[in-house]
Amino acid sequence: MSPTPYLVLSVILFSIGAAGVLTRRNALVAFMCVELMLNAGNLAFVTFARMHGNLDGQMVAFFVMVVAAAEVVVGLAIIVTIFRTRRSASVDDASLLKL
Amino acid sequence: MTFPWLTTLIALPALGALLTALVPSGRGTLAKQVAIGAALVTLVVGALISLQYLFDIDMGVEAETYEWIPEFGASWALDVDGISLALIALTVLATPIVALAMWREAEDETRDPKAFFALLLSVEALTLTAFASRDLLLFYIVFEAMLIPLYFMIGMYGGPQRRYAAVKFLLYNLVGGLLMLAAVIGLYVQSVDAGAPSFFVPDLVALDIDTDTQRWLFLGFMIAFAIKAPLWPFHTWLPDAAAEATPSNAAFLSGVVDKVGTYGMIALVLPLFPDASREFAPAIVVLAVVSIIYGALLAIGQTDMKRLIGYTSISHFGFIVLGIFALTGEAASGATLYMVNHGLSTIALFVIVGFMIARRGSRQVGDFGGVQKPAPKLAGVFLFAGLSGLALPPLSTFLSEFLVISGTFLRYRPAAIVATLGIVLAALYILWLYQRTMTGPVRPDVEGMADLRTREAVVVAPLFALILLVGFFPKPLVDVIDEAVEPTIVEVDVERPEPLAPVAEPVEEGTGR
Amino acid sequence: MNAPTLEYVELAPLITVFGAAVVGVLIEAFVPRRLRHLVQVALTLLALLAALVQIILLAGTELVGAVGAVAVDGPALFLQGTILVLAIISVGFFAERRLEGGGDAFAPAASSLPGSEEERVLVRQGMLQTEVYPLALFAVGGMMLFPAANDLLMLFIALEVMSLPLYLLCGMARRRRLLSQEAALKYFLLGAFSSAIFLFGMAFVYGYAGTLRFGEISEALTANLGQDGILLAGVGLMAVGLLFKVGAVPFHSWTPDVYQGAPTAITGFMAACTKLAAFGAMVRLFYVAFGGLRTDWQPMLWAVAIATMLVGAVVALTQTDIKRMLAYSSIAHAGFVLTALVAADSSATAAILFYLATYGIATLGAFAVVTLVRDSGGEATHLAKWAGLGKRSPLLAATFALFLLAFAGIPLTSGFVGKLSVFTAALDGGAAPLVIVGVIASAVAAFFYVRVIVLMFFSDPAPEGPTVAVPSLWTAVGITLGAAATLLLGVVPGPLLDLAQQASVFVR
Amino acid sequence: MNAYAPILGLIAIAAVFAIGSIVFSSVAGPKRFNRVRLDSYECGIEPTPQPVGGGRFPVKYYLTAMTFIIFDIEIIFLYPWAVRFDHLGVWGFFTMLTFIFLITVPFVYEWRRGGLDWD
Amino acid sequence: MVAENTTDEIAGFGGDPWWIIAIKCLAIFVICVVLTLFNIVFERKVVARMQHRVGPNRTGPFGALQSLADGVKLMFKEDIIPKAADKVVYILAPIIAVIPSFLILAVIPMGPEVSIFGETTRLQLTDLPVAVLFTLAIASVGVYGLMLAGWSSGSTYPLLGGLRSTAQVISYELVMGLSFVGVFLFAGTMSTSGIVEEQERLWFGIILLPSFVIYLISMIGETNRAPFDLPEAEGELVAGWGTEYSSIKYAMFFLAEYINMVNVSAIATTLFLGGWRAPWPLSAVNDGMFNTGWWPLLWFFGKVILLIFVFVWLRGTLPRLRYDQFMHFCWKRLLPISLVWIVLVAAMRLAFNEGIERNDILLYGGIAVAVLLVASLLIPEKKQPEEPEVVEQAEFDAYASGPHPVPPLPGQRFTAAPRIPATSTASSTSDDSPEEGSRA
Repeated sequence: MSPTPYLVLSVILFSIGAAGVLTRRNALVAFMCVELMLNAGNLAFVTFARMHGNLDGQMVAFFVMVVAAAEVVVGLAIIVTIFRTRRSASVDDASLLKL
Repeated sequence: MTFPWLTTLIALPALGALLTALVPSGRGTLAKQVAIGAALVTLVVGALISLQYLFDIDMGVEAETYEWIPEFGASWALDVDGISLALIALTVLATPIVALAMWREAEDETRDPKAFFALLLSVEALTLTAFASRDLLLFYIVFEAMLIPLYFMIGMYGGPQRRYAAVKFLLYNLVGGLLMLAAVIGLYVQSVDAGAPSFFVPDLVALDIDTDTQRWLFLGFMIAFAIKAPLWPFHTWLPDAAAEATPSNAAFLSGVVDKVGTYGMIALVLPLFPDASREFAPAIVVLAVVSIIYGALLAIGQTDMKRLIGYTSISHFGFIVLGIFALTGEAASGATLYMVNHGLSTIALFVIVGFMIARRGSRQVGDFGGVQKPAPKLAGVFLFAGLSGLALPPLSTFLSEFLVISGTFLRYRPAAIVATLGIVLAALYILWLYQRTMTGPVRPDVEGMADLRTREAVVVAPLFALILLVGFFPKPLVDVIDEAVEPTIVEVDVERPEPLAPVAEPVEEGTGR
Repeated sequence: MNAPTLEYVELAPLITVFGAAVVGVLIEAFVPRRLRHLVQVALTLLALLAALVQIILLAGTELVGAVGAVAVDGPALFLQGTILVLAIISVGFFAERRLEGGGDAFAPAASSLPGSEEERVLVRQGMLQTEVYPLALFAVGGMMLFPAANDLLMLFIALEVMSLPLYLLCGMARRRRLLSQEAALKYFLLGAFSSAIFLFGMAFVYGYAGTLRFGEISEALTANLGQDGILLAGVGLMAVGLLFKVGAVPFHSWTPDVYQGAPTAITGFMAACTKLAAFGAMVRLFYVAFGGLRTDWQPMLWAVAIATMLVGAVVALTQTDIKRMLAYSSIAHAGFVLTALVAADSSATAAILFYLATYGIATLGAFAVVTLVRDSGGEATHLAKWAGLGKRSPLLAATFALFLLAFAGIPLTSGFVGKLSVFTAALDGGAAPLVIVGVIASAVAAFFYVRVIVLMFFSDPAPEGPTVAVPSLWTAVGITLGAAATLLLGVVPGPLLDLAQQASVFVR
Repeated sequence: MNAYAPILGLIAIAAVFAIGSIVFSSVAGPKRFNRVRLDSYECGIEPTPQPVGGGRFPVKYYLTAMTFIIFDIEIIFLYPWAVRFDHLGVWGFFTMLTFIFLITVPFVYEWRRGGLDWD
Repeated sequence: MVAENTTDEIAGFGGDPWWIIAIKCLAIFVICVVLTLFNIVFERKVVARMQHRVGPNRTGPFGALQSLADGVKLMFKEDIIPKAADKVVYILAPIIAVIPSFLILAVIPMGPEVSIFGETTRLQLTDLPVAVLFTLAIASVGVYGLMLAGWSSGSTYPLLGGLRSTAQVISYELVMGLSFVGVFLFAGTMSTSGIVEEQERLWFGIILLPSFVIYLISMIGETNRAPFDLPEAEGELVAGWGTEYSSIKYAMFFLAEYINMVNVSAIATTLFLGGWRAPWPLSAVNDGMFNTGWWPLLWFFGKVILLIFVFVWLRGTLPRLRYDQFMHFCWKRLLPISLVWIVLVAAMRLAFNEGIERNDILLYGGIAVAVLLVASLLIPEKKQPEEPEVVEQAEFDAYASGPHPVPPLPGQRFTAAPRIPATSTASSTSDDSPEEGSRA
């Protein structure tokens, strides 16, 4: 099995995620794009694990899932709080802090 | 182990500063007394140390080295040679005088005067450390650290523009200091590469540094020192600082502290970077000459007395630098002597001007006139100080100026000639200043001006005594200085030009040292 | 299968801190609200102290534990110890209750709406936010793990364990909640973004080396040197993640916002400890794992270091908020540390360790001072309000000036020795241009530090200016310690330098 | 043949069925639209339609989602552990016990602090 | 560690020729549809019987074709897309809901190897090493259908319904997932055929009874069925997420729901009830004759329909839960119980593996249970609210608002001696106002 397609897919996912974070103004969407990036990383890890024939990469994928979950929890907490306070989840509305 | 004279010398003012700071606020007079007491004790110790070198009386003063930061090979290394002795003597002498002179200066302020005196003493301690230090890192640290108390002294006590002056002073010196830091590190890295990490100056002098590196390091050090001992075009902070600081503070700043810059040139730059010094010497001589003329010309044009004296200092520093980079024994000795003498005369000038300003409440030349009528003694001491500033023989400054110019003449004849022009200009600005303020019809504002008071007389007397003493009897001092300067000049490895012989061509590439 | 073994003794400091954090969560659940604050503070301090003692006892240990995932060696222990010391002081700042009239710097319930009835009730009852302490403990644990992580996975986990609590802590300010929450949001989004990038880089490095352990990666590098771009891409992406954490340009944009918005006690903690941990991890990663790739990553870090120093120093000039100014100053300082990192010289590690320790303590002190200058709206962070502080409260102003001077690298402060050692390492490693840039940046930076001093001492106080609150023992002791350390390490840096030097050898 | 291939076939059949039905229905069904019919359904007199994707809903749902994620992760770890339980021995058991304990701690916290209360 | 088995294939699968696979696919599709049609009628009939009604009896024999007729009718109904809806998602939602529901049966073994047109094959479309995980994953995809339906309708009730169904399904999915752990512990595999294999001796539903019960409860929650049908609680939410749907799209959701019922029943059968194996006395008949050939299909579908009957039975018997009780039940009861049960099962299994005597286990287990029981006595039955609400108990003046007394609101205390209305107008609102003022 050639790993290349998987890697290419993972890079594409990563790029979509990165582009999303940089362009989307909704905090939730940006955050989901980050999750997409993490999962792209997972895919890459699993592919490489397969390539190298060891399980390290798979293991990392597991841990990354945990981390992603923790990140979701923390992120949602923050986003919901700010959403409740200012009734908007747009990153642009969060503009009290400017250079 | 013998008594650590040098450490004591430094510790005393530091301790004094601490004590002064600890005096409860509101007890201003007590604080001043403590400060002056500390300064006087330091003076006594300094005098005892001087005895050994000037008159060969063994006091047991010797080099001290204590481990400090072994990781860097830095140590608390102190030693005294002729050059540093002269400057240490100047410092310990100047401090009580200045302290006495500023007795009332910090008074009008809303602030507690004790801080002013504590800062003065801390600057004294740092300056003494700089002069006595044989460790480059130690030197650098005090070189930079003394900026902070001075900064506060200028910024907190002084004229209306003091904030601007203080910041300008600090930033100029800080930038210089940081460049020097880079060079210090560079030098240190050279020693690391040589396998013996050390900041000990003799170790560093012994290093074999290639000329290219020397050039860079030289520039780093030189710019810092040129800012400190204001050399055109790095001088612009000085007139501001001199004008805005209190008169005695200005006296201390330009009379004593700035000597660290010229001291660094002669005691560090020349021995550390002989090749680069040789290479850059002509350029620096040019700058020095420009400083002399430029400072003098601008002094003539000033209407603010303190600013005027500030510009005269730039001119005088030009002489000192000229003497150092003429790279002849006479010139270097002259320059060293000049440092002391310039200190004495500048302090005298600033202090006396300070007296006048205190009486009249204005720094403007135009606000004075005919002072010699109501206050003849004041006018007298002013004239005396002024004459010492323009190097009238037999006052002390004459000798040093003569040595510098004659020493320079051996190597850079045009520079010497132009520098001589500086003397003429000096006569012009001093005498004109005297004429404008002291002579002529008595202005109504100065009619009731008080004459020299006792405290003021006590301040001025030792200065004048020394100016006369050194003028008439310079031998011990000159001997000591010569002894120290000689190896330095040899270090630079310039063939000593024959007296009055044609200018020698720069010597072929040296073998290193 | 064989059960893996854990070196419990060597890992004890970590276990202590994490264990205490878990207990802290349970305390939140079971201890009555009135007692919680007391219990939490006591537990946190005890745990941190215990961990510190364990670290001290472990000094000199060199081993790779936890099946190769955690290194217990000089740099790790040094940084862990430093982080613990800083954290202990920080916890003191967290517990400060005199400034807000019985409250601390945190909203009594982070989730409550500002100005809501719920919040008013809590405030009236004098309720305190106690979740801060377990969160801080988790963050400290992550910070301790970060520089000790010896494989990629642990590195990533530690990064997250360190960051996640910090994101939350940022959003808990009692005053100016919106600002605080926005800071948390920004920090979180950018932080998560960077860790995703970091992860992807990790994947590539793993793909190249086929292993997660630093030591084996290093071997793989030497075995098939110069093979392909996948490795370089991986290293680059990982560097981005780490550079983000240390706030290096061009990944610095979060720093000022977060520093400004977060509760100041948290800002201090974050500024000091995160930087320590992140640089520690970076040094280990780049020296131990990617040491063989030096020639490839050095140019990149050169550029970053130069940009960081210059941008940090120059942009700080334009700031009018004291916290933002300190933020940019921290960026510039990251640049200084990077100069040594780039040098990759034998003395670099020691220099970085020393620099981080001194910078950390000064930063903590500076931010603590910021918490004390208050007006009716809470902390008065606008620079204009600091005018004449030297007249109003000379001691405080002098202390702050001392910290600023330390940042500026003026001799006789710890900052000078730090800068000296860092620049020495850089020059030694042949990075002379970096040192020149560093010096220029220092000069620029000095300007804005001096500006604050001018403002404090030479300006007349505004008639309605802020007052200087009298802190309780917590803050007073913290600031005093910071100032004393800053001064002491400037005058006698020998022992700490010696320690740093002894601790500068990585176990592989 | 790959074990997943048959599933693809099934997906295809289901998709054809689902899409086909919808298309067929849209063709076959009557189309007598009017404004009222296209309005949102609501009990009130004036319909107040929610903006699509907008509207604010109780925080509890977020909280549930967060808790779910945490436990879902726990399950992810439990499954491989359970499958290989016999091979992991005592060490595996106690490791998982620790893990479950650590997951339980925040759960207890959430419980005690009212995070699980729907009011 | 090196992967021991890097292939995805399980022995006996993946070798079928394409036409067998096609037949199986079609068969599963047909089973799904037919079972749905059957179940609807079955449900209506059974519920009717329980309520002493007759149920549908017009269309076809005994009303058996009623649901088919309904389906065809829905097909020809007007297809309304509300103008507030997000069109694309609105149309996509039923498709997303329905497709996954067809997939789960793909990994369910319905019988042993049989011979179809000379080809020996298993009565299972395919099997995966992670087949159970696959079912969970597919089931969660189905949730999106409901959630998106609620979200895209652009109306309040559907949104609430969608949210509820999401919250509910994920909550119960959690418990469901935990109930599987015990099975895996014993089976040592996640492949469905492997699990059925492991139950040859004893059904997991018996040795893991708590797991089975938990699964049964959660499977009802998972499928949004009564008494857990809160997302479409007609009393509160009209029709929940389906309010805005009509015509065949509505039918799709309906279809998905009923197929899901079959799915979860099939999973229960496979994991806990021995799969296609005959129940005990029958399995012993004639050397396992009933466990070979096509017989197992009978047992399998028998068990499935039995479970469907349970669904219907519950619906006919139990009232709907309140939403908070329902969530509490999941999070505060089922979840902790599941966790404890998992630990217990694992401990027991470990003890067996380590060769500890059964008596010892019982002894120490008994002691542990006893200790726990005693400890549980020490826990106060009902905790007081941890932070007493500081609603200052306002003294209530019944006559405050006028000459007529009004009852107290929550938090107000009725004063014993009512004041004379005419004279006490000054202290009208509340008595704590001075204190309020002093605090402010």
